[in-house]
Amino acid sequence: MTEIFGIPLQAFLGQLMLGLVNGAFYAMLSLGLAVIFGLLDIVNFAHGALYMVGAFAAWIMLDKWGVNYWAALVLAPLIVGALGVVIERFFLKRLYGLDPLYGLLLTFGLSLILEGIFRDQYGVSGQSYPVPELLAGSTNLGFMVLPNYRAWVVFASITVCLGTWYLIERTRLGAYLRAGTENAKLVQAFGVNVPMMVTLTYGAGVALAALAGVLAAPVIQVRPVMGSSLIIVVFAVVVIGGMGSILGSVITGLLLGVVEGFTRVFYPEASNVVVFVIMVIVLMVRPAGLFGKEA
Amino acid sequence: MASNELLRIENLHAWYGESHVLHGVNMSVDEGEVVSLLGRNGAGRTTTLRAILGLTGRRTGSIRLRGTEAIQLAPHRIARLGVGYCPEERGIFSSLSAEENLLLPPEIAQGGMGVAEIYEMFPNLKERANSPGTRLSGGEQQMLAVARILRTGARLLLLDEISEGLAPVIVQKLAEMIHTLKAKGYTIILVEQNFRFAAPLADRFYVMEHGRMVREFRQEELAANASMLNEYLGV
Amino acid sequence: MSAETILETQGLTKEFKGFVAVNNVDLKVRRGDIHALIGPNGAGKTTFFNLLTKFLAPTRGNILYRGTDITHERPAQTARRGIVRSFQISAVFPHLTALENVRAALQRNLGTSFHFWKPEKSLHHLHGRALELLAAVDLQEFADELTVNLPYGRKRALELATTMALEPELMLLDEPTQGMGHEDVSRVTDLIKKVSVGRTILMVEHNMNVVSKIADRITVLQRGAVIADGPYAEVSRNPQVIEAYMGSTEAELQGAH
Amino acid sequence: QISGDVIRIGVITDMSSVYADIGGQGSVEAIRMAIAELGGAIGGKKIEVISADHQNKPDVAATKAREWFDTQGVDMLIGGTNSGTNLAMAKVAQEKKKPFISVGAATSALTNEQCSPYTLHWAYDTAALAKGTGAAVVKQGGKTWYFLTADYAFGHQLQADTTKVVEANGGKVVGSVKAPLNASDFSSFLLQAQGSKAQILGLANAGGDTINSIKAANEFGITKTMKLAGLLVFINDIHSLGLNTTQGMFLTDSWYWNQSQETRAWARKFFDKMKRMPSSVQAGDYSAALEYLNAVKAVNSDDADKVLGQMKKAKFNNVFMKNGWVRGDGRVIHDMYLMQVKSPKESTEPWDYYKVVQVFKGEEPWTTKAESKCAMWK
Amino acid sequence: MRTSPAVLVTYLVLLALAIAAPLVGLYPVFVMKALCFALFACAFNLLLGFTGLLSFGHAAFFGFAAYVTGWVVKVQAWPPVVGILGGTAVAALLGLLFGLVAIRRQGIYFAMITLALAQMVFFVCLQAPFTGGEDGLQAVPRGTLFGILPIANDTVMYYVVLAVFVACFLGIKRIVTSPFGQVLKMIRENEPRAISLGYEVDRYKLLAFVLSATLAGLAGALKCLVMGLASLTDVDWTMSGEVILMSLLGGVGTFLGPVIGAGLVISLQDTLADKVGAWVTVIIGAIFVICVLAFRKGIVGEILALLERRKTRV
Ligand SMILES: Nc1ncnc2c1ncn2[C@@H]1O[C@H](COP(=O)(O)OP(=O)(O)OP(=O)(O)O)[C@@H](O)[C@H]1O
Ligand SMILES: Nc1ncnc2c1ncn2[C@@H]1O[C@H](COP(=O)(O)OP(=O)(O)OP(=O)(O)O)[C@@H](O)[C@H]1O
Ligand SMILES: [Mg+2]
Ligand SMILES: [Mg+2]
Repeated sequence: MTEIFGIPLQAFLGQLMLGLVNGAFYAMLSLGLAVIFGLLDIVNFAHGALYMVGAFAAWIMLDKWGVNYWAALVLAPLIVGALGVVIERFFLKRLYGLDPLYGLLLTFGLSLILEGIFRDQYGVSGQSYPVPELLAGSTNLGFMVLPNYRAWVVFASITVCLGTWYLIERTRLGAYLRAGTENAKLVQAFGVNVPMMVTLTYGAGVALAALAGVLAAPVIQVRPVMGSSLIIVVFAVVVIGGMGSILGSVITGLLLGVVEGFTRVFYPEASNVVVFVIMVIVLMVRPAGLFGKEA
Repeated sequence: MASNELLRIENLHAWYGESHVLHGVNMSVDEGEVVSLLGRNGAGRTTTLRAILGLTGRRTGSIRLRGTEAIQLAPHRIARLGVGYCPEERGIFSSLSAEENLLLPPEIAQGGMGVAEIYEMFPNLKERANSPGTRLSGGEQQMLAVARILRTGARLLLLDEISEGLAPVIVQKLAEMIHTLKAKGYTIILVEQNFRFAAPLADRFYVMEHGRMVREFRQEELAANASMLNEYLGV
Repeated sequence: MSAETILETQGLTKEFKGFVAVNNVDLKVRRGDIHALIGPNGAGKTTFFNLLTKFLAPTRGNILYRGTDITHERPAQTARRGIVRSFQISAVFPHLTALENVRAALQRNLGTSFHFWKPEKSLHHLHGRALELLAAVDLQEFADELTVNLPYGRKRALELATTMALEPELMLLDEPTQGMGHEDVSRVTDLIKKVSVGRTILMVEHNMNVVSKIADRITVLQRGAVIADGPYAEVSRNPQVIEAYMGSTEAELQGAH
Repeated sequence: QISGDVIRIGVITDMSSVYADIGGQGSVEAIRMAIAELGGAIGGKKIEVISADHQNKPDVAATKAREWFDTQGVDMLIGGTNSGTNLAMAKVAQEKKKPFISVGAATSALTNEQCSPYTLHWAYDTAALAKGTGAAVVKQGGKTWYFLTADYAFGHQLQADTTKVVEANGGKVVGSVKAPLNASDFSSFLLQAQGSKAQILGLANAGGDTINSIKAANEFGITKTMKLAGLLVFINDIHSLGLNTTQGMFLTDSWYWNQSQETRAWARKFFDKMKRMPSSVQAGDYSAALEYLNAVKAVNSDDADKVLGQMKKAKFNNVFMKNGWVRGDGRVIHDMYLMQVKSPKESTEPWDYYKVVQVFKGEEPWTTKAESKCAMWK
Repeated sequence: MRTSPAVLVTYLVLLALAIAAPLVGLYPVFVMKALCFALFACAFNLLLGFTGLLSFGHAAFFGFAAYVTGWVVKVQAWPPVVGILGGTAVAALLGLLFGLVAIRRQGIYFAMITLALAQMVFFVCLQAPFTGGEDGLQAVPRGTLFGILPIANDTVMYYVVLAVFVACFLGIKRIVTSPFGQVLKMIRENEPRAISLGYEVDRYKLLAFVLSATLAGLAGALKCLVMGLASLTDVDWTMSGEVILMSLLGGVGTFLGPVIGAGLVISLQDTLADKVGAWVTVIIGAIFVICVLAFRKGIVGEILALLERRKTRV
């Protein structure tokens, strides 16, 4: 049988698919992070926690009120987005102009709070969220059996990423955002309500995280630590992609997902660390990241 | 007189961090007037403009726009009272194309110029429409900076050093433009190094020194004040 | 030209993503001069300084200091060669006392700066010299004042004292009178004149009074390029300079009536 | 002579994490049931139980144990789930010369390389699990194995022990992949397993990891090409997976609530309190506490050596085991059961999940003296 | 920098309390643990507080040193002193390594790189044969110090730890006030200016980083002997977060701050862990938020500021 890097072709393709699935999550999460960092200059440590909250929101809605997956796909991001607005208004607002490290520490604290609350409510062991009927079952791709739901995840997240990219690169609002990252004061001097825009951007950014959470719910166990175990990796993704670079973080996300997938084949134990190795190497060579603008 | 008074500034103080830059500025501008602020580098003219829009650090005193007290308002609220600002450093956005830069400022009132009209005024901008903002030549950037606030329908234009670093021919063009705008009834505050540029355009002149208005005179008093300008502008 | 040239730049150029901030500048600074660098805002003066002091790497061109090419040295090396700069926005250590600020500069030549086991006392013998320097800019009564609490003008003076502490051969002053009131301006002007003896000074200055008063030689930048170079009297009459920078002349005004 | 005039039992187990349902609060409750059976006191001396969460971190467990022995006057320590934490507690107990009964931990090292005169290993161990499930599956025709192993001491031990048994029975291990503890997604590991073309996928993991890997195996159609062998499966895992996904699976356990009148009766009492049926570990906790207290009563002292001496010559008869006894290596000897998961049809009531296919009597399932590396049992 | 009599008195009182602690029946192991973390926090604060570098990977030095010490003492059965020195030395080397990679980066990037490097160390500790993986190194014997001091005895061990801590505390104080410390202060206050005065700031930062790593390592080595084990918890990135919290809570850039902060956090975790379960995390998170929003100076910092205001008013 044909082999690539000494592994059978079909195994290779299989891992490629799975890598894409994980990459899809990285992409969506790092996208939100990048948007927030770009405009607010805040490294949003709470991102992972809010991703977790999104997943739980979906699970709770299903568990308590029987709200189905598709509704949750819309509602959860809205709820979390609203939460984000509150966070920005009450906490982050007070930190603008200060060393960005304070933003990092504050959001770190917030993530601890959120995680703690859910740990107390639901314990550490996971809650399982059923795959929606429409996407149940799986398709035999010949080289592997791909659960339909995972295919949907890749499709959905890539769509969202492209959508966001379009919004930011091709629309008027996007123009405000990009201009705002360069010179917020001047944009405000033109009559744009920049403070409001900033608040909503943060809301939107974390809504993306929540959306990723809902998408993830049926794939992995919904559990309080799901975010904190992911966030560090996503940070690495954003840094590698170049902080603030939208497209960069998306592409890097997908790439690293795949890289990680292959690492699982050659040296499974290392799959959790390969991202950081890459990060250090990249930063040694390109301090501003792969797609980042040199200062 | 006070009836068509558009802007009145009283005892305006402004700070950049620790340094106290404006020490009680008083001035007023009438509807349709072109007023020029003269003074040396560092006199505080730019700061005056920035203070009107609330872009400096701390500021105190009183700024009335058509009777509305603006000293407490956020910059975007002030802008929406009909103020357009062309900053000294031009403030062209590198991540936006020239056209995006032009279309960036939201319309804040009726009666702004149409894009076609603007392109007619500055043909070069039309040519460079799709290239990144900061790739434009200094002159083109300057035109862009002015042009983009003409779209918005703002009636009070704060223009800071718009002739700075531009080839004489373009300066000439800008002079014509200001004439046209004046004819259209715009109100303009002109901050200029280039006295030769400002002199024929302005109805009224203020001379600034160390964050204060030290002299005020009208176009027809220009000659009479020659020696004084000499002394203040150090030329 | 002459061996008297202490600093020379050859075709020095700095581009920021396509935007040319400093454009092919050939500059010669003569030893012992007070050399003024003027030009409209954004002309590239600060950038030029940043190139000389290695805070920015030039896109093209060389920097020669006393004949040796220092284009690719690290900032600190350049500083130790005796090229020291002041900043456009005042550069002091806000939460050190005035004395400690000056001492910070004196300490460098001591060579004990990596000795993390030595007590602070090992620096006290520098206080004498530090106080002298403070006295030179009449700040002695502020010696133990925290620098944040000093008025803007005093800070600039302190910065100057600190710069002098390094015994620089070439001082680069970026708008030393910026943000100062009248009296401060004249004080600092005299000060510069005072410290210029036995040194070379290259300074950016918008205030033409100051320039005309103390500058031996003037270079005018516009949009990154040199448009005039020479003694004040000559340059200030150069029509291009008037056009680009001074903006107006008596001639014009007389012409007006 | 009861130290501090109170008999204090400490239980350190997983209260919040992946094994919380298997041990957790249920264990504490089970111990309380034992205490209640002795009327809450012995010779007028009160019996107490205190509990702590080790979060599956050995350092937390060790620190807590040390503190309890030093400051709380704990007379006996019961170790809940998770091998690492139990090995750590065993060390501390040995240093402090206090009895330590490991109920929930799987690693056979507790009575093997790391055996100690103060450690009793109560419910089950990897060796027994391996002999049970491993042998049975090979006999069923599952000759070629691939292991999905939890990447820590317990997982490695379980894989090693099972490999021995498989090979001893003429089977063959074609490969294995180590997955990090609490991995969120097993799919790529499973793909590798599938690539191996082995007949049997041996799950050398526990709790949440087992659940997730079985789920993913179904999702990716692995179960169509391979048969799963859960090497450590608790009834709670079956409960949360449902019979549809698990029916027909073989597993080995030390106890099952639905075996006899007696077990059912006790289980119902437990159910009334915890709203779920007891796991074998929880039943084990009950019996461990009970037998310890009986010993205390017998020697009328809570002195470690006296009580342990008594326990080592006693015969245990309780709801958890019949004719149980302590072997020289600290291994508590009792029957083990090979069970098969019922199909939804076969199941007559909630929690009715197993049918017992084979009983391993007395010493049969456990490590033999020949195999043992326990110094004090030579 | 001169210590005022008031401060001096505070130090003496605290020292007296520390010496008396075991006699008044405080559980020595707990206090030792607290002291180890206090030292860890002080080491971290030397970097954040007195150099202005936020490292998000300090757990690596703390935890890895613990492993090395454990391995030397338990597996190699060498004397405890060798273990402690070994652990500390390795931490120093690790610090040099981290520093060389990270030091040129600023702010967020610096934090992220240190974090990434620390994750690699975590990976090594998880996989390397000598660390015992998930179980960590257990039952590390204390043995006898210099072959005479029976540190297996908690009380003896306690005074040894206390002595080491006090020595390091004074050491850090010295470092900060030394000529080197002066340069660090300049860098923190105005880095471009320090450069223009001719200081190779990167080298100073590097030395500061190595010193900090070394002391963090010493703290880890001690903790390993005190608790008798080295485990993954000590190399986990959340540990890096905790040490930040300790410094932040007590007061970044103050000497006593990290000590107070460490004491509070440790006792908080110790007392609350069993009572409120997961709420510990919530509470700690809340403290983080409050510190950042309400008092960035931290407890000690705020007190000092208060006294300062008093002085100026009088
Ligand atoms: N961001 C700033 N921080 C501190 N001081 C500033 C800042 N911007 C300007 N200043 C100071 O405020 C004073 C007034 O500056 P301003 O820009 O208003 O001068 P100006 O009259 O516009 O002259 P020009 O525009 O020709 O430089 C100057 O002394 C300048 O140094
Ligand atoms: N980091 C940078 N990136 C992009 N452009 C820059 C950068 N720094 C400076 N510039 C541009 O380079 C030009 C020269 O800047 P510089 O600060 O040297 O002017 P200057 O002569 O010092 O002006 P001023 O008199 O106001 O100080 C300006 O147009 C400025 O916008
Ligand atoms: Mg100006
Ligand atoms: Mg400048």
